[in-house]
Amino acid sequence: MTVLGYLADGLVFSSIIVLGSIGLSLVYSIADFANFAHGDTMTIGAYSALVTFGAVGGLGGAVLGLPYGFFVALVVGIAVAAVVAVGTEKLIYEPLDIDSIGLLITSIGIAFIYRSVIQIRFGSDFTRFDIQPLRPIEALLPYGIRVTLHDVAIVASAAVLVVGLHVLLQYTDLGRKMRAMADNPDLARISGIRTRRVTLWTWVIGAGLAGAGGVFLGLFNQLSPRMGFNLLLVIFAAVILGGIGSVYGAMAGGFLIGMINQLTPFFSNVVEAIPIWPGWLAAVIRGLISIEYANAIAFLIMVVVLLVRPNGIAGESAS
Amino acid sequence: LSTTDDGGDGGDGSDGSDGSDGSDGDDGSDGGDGGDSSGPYEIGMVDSQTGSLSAFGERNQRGVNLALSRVNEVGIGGRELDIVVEDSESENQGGIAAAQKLVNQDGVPFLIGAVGSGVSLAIYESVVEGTDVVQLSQNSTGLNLTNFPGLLRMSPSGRSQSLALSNIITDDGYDEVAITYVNNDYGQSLTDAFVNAYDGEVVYNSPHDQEQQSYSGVISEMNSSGAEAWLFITYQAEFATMVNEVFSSGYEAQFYGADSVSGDNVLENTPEGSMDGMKIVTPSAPVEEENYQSFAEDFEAEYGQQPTSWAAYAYDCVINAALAIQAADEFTGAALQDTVRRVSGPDGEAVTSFEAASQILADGGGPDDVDYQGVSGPIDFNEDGDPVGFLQVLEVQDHAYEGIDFIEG
Amino acid sequence: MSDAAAENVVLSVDDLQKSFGGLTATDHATFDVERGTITGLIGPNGAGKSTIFNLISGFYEPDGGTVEVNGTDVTGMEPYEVAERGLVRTFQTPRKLEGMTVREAMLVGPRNQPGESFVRLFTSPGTVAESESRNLADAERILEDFEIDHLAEQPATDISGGQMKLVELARAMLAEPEVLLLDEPVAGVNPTLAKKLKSQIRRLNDRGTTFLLIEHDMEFVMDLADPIVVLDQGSVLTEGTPHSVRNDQRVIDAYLGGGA
Amino acid sequence: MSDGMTDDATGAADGPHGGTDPVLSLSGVDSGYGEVQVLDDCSVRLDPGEIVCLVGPNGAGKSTVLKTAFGMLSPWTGTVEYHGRDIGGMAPEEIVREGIGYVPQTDNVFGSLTIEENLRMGGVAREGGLDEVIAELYDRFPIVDEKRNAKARTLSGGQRQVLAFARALVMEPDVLLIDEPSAGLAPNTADDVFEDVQAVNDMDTAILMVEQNVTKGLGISDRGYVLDQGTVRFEGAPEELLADDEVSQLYLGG
Amino acid sequence: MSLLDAPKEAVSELTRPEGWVLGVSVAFMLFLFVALLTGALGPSYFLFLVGLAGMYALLSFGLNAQWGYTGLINFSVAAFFGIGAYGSALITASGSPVGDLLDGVPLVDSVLGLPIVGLVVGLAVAFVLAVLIGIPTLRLRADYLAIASLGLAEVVRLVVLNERWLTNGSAGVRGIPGFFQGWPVLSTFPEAMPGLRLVVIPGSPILLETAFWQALLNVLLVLGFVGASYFVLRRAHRSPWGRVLRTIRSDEDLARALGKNTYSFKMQSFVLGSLIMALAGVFYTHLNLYVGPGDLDPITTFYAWVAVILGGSGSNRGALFGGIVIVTIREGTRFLNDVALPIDPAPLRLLLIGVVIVAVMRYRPQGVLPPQRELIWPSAVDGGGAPETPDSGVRERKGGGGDE
Ligand SMILES: Nc1ncnc2c1ncn2[C@@H]1O[C@H](COP(=O)(O)OP(=O)(O)OP(=O)(O)O)[C@@H](O)[C@H]1O
Ligand SMILES: Nc1ncnc2c1ncn2[C@@H]1O[C@H](COP(=O)(O)OP(=O)(O)OP(=O)(O)O)[C@@H](O)[C@H]1O
Ligand SMILES: [Mg+2]
Ligand SMILES: [Mg+2]
Repeated sequence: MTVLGYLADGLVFSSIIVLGSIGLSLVYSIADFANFAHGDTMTIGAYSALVTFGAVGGLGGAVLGLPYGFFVALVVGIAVAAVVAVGTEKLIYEPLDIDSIGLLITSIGIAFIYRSVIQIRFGSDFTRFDIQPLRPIEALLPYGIRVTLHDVAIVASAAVLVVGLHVLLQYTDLGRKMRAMADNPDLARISGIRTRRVTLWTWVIGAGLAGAGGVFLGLFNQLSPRMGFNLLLVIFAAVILGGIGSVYGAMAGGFLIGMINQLTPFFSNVVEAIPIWPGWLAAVIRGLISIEYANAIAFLIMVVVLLVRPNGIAGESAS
Repeated sequence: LSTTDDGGDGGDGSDGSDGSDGSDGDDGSDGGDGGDSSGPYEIGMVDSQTGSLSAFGERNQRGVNLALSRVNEVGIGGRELDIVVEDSESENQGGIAAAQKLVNQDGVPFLIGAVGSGVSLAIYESVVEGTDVVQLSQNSTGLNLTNFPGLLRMSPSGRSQSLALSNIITDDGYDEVAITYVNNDYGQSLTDAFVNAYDGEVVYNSPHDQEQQSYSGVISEMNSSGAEAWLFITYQAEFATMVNEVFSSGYEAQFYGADSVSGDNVLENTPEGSMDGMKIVTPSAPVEEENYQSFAEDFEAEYGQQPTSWAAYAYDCVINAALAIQAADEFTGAALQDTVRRVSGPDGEAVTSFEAASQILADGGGPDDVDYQGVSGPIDFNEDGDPVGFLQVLEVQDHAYEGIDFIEG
Repeated sequence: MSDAAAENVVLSVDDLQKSFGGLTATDHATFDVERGTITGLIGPNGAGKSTIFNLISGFYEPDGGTVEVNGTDVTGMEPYEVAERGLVRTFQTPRKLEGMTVREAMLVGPRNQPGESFVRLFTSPGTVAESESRNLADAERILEDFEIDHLAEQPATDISGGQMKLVELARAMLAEPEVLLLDEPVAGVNPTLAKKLKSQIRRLNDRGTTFLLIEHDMEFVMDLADPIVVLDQGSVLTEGTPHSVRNDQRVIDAYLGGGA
Repeated sequence: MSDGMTDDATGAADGPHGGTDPVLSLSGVDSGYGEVQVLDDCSVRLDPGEIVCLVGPNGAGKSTVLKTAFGMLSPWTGTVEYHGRDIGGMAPEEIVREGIGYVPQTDNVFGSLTIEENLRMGGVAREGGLDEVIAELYDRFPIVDEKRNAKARTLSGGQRQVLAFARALVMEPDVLLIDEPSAGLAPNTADDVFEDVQAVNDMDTAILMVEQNVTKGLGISDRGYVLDQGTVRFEGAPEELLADDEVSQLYLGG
Repeated sequence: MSLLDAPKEAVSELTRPEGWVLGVSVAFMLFLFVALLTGALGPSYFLFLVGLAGMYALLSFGLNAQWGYTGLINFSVAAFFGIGAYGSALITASGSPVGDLLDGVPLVDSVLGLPIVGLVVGLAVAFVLAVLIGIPTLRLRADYLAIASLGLAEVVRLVVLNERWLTNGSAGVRGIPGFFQGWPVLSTFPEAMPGLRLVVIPGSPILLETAFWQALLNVLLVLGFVGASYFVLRRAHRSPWGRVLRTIRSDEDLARALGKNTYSFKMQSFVLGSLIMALAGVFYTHLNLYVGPGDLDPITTFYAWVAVILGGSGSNRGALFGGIVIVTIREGTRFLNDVALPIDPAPLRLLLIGVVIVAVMRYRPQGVLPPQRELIWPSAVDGGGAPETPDSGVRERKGGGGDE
């Protein structure tokens, strides 16, 4: 496989991570806690889409190898994830009177609840959308790129969502209000910002993107009650790498982590190829840069990045 | 000395782990039989109801339920069989805690468990060993279990599978193979055994973690290894992901797999033709045999799908346990230790259903007068506690499993 | 500076520079603080006074120049190392200590407490208890002097803005440093109380503590400090007695304005 | 010491002053934080066009009065009225829309936002004309203008104070509550701020202000209150308060 | 304030939640006691649960010493736990690859297999690792440690899983002796004890056999660990040392300005916490006699966090209590099985755990036993330093008249 091939794989995977990490980062900065239920929010999106797709099926024609019905399901997945998150905020988080670490613990509880409900309803076995998988796009094969139209659809949809978010944040006051609120919630209220509304919008956007990420994850791989939870650690890494609370940082962090994750075989080829001296060091490095350690490598790279930029890629420099 | 307990509630905590010595010795002091002939016999099961192996737990559960209804239709000497199922969360800690509760709290003399080989061994070493509780693992195929004769299992050791696979691959004319295995005791021990047995060259051999979102790294490395035969020793979910990725990456290879890669859910969730020609070795009773057929029929009627071997193992565990209870003089670990092997051992009349076997016992037959033939194979535990492996070779044809060969372990 | 003078200089700031991005906050600032004085540091908002405090106390790394405490070069040292050499500062915006009572927040002040060594907690608990009782008594006394003893058991975050400033000042005094850098100690403090604080500062000064004092309250600063260093746009505009500074036209223009 | 004075205080608190209806009034308010009571039967009135100054020792409850008036705290008993309407317990973000502005004592700028963004945030509740107002404010406060695109966190203490003041003006409020506007300001800048306060007042904004710089604070005010331990101890014209020996000794540092 | 010193005052001094917790705890104890006597609760199983509770208490002690005291966010509880467990297991187990690796090395050979050596090695490895992680991260922002530790947990887990030559890989380590192996008397105590049969309620005898005595030994061991840790932590927490940590937690710059070497303090707190976590691991090894890579699953970290927060951050008693609550939640929910339910009990149990966590955060947000209001070296207060100040507050002051 060529470098381009690895990069293409990385891009597809990154798209999903990015969708997850933006939402996590938004909620992190506004609601001021690390939401451990975020992964399971993705799962909710995925399963809602599964049910919807089961109902509407291959409605009408198809784009990028995906029936229209899938896009309907995607929208429903986004909506349900958002609604569930807003409901949780209203019902659970808002009435709470605790600090951020308390909220974090609460969100662990919420995550358990989401997951168990899904498992009770759908069982624990994996499943997939009823969409015929595709073969790789012929035209790209000569470059060593092996992606399908579905992969293209994932990247394109993610790009649309991310650009949409960018526009929303840039050309409406919402983004600025969010930052103001993250900075100083009391002062935000004093200035006349209706903070509850901003919080709700944050949840809608964050959870909606997570829902979309979940649907794509289901399309990319498969659905299981633990799918989102299994991705959570990686998403956290992405968010912290990007600089906590920065939406654009989360995008960059998600992109990087997704890439690194998929590029490990390439790295291991590289270390195989380059001479390292002394021998024992070569053995250690080659031992470590192997696919068994793919996740560890992602974390190590993240730590190295943070050593250089202690506040994350997009974080502001420390005083 | 004889006491009556089992007063209906689950938590009596009186029987079970007799010490090696002590006042009550090994006579029937705390057995639930005798006086109380109405309450159910209570045995325990540690299953992966949540956690990474929960899908297997679910399959087990179907087999257990089916078996329970079979047993309780007939009854064990007029009493019912009840199974307390505890969740291992697919982890050692959870498994041990579950077993602790079953053995030391519920006082079950017979423990079915667990799914993962690591968890089964952990339970054996920390809870069961040194007591006379019978432990019968439903799904563990790890090779290590062979070294623990006190730990029985219904699924044959992976060694026979590995041997069979190596023979098949060699016979198919491949002298190079690429292997990927799930990074746990099961995957690792089967792979080790395969590598030992295989005469050709293993050009790629790498573990993968469970529940990853993508294995494209692994399969692209398998592809670049140049081997034309790819061997997968992993679980269904992981394997389905890999098949899809192979398909959508456009790679071509001859697939081989160990038992855990097969299942209806794999077929359902992979594209038509993506695995055609794949060969899988799975422990099983000959599918054409009448007892398997009736099991499969019932199973389909109940759950609307083909049974998996995990359901079959769990089914056999329950039946075997029920027969052991019926054949034993009393409901104690010591007594069950004695009968558990014999009711399905090679001596005696071969029968294929609980009803038939139970009839023999009811007619005054001893444990050696029955030879229960399971739906997963003839059972016949050897001195290491492993069953006689009967292996079926499946080939995927038109996106369905077809039995093409049958190997006796 | 001459050697004789150097003896008497406890803090010396020499050609200090610091900029943030394009903005020069400290521009070749040079001045000395002599032992036993209360030196005032005044200047317009944004002149760089707090920045100089941060540079001296090790919170910022200077782009150039040196800071000496008692003749030791402390440039680039960690804040705690500077503090270990006898220089303690307060912050302009009071620091809140969550999860502590006001009394506890005070007890953080004293330096080199034996009980701050983990090992000694177990090897010599007696010494720890002794010093702790002493510190407690000191803290209690100073809280009384500052008229906030009734707040001793109040959570340190639940007090008014002015009270926070008082706690901040009182705590720094408990540290009993050789040099105390105060950043606007009486901003937001009631004038009546401010008067009393003045005498507290004077008393400590009589007992040998040297002060470097930033303050916009002219009455306070002119009364207390001599000499006074005037900072403007990051560098020293002038230096002298309160009287001379007050009548310096440049100071009036840049800082005091017509009203003073 | 305080016992002798309470009598004066209550007398001053009730009854309208000169017949005009107050724009903002707290009557008989008890209030506090959690279980802790701070204000005790506290009554403060602000008439149209007035500047009123609250003075008193640290912890007297001055900031608490402002917070209660602005909905940051709900009155436990008593009423808060704005143009005769009860606004006690209304949320601050709604009170802003009613036409009251508030400059808190601490934490009064968004550190991670630029100056420009801080001002824009001050105007989220505005219907329009935001750009014009902001341009005007830049004119009026050159200190702020110079640093438009700097993060507010990097401002010096005094610069921050000015920004906070400007932020509250973006709404062009009818009533402005200011907590210690001159704290930490250089004498000349403080003078400027007091002038600005007066200028804002000249444009018909009534101002309720807390000050520790009593001479200057009372100097520009129409009336003053002396608060101690949550209760109004004295009320009167600034000259009266400054002249009263007792008041000046106990509270004004005289 | 200790219950032992002056029980009466201690009880009357309790705040309402404390009283509430005490009440519920006593009721719960009574319930367990009755259950034990009537034979409804198996004594060996009960002791096993006590052991588990002790283990979780140790984990939450450790985390509390990091997060609760100093505000260090450590997401690698499971890793330090695992290091303690593996360190001890690899030294003592009969089937340990380390035994083969060091085969023939003279001095080492003779100490291999001794649990006390395992204990020392487990702690030593944890110590080294904590220092190594601390050096680069503790100088930086708080979140930094969080992420580095998240990474560490993954790296440790993967190393244990993949480096078979050292750890046996996924097969895990077995053949681990009990902690008291080789000790006089204690090593053979469980076997030597007679099997007892107590009949309190006729028909439900209680059997005390080898398993019980073994479990009893384990409980004694964990009580020893917990007691020692509690003693150290309590003293440290109320000392000036602990006060500096709390200052760092709230405002590190302030601590630095006051001359505290915050880096060193953070390191001490991090190492101390990590050692206690490793101690939990050591105990776990000798409780379960088997360790595998699965024991490094991050879920342990989750539970430690939940225990600390439920108990109340910064509170030692809370951490202890939190450990017990975790076991009650995790293992107590197993008894759901005994009630017939229409749905699958396993996810239901997960659901219930989730609901309990949310409910506690809702109704006791500061944790069940938040730290005492004020933490000052006890004998200094008795020594007359601190005057008896009333419960402060503005109200008090009003009655008290003038301030001058
Ligand atoms: N961390 C920082 N980053 C960027 N600029 C800064 C930073 N700290 C201070 N400045 C700038 O440096 C200049 C001097 O600030 P400083 O806080 O030292 O002023 P000051 O003299 O203390 O004023 P004040 O009396 O108002 O407190 C100001 O213009 C300020 O904006
Ligand atoms: N968040 C809070 N929680 C509890 N009590 C508080 C809180 N903030 C202030 N207090 C208490 O309320 C009383 C009044 O505080 P307030 O801030 O109103 O005083 P102030 O008159 O503004 O004082 P200053 O001049 O120091 O700003 C003080 O005794 C203070 O200790
Ligand atoms: Mg300043
Ligand atoms: Mg105030």
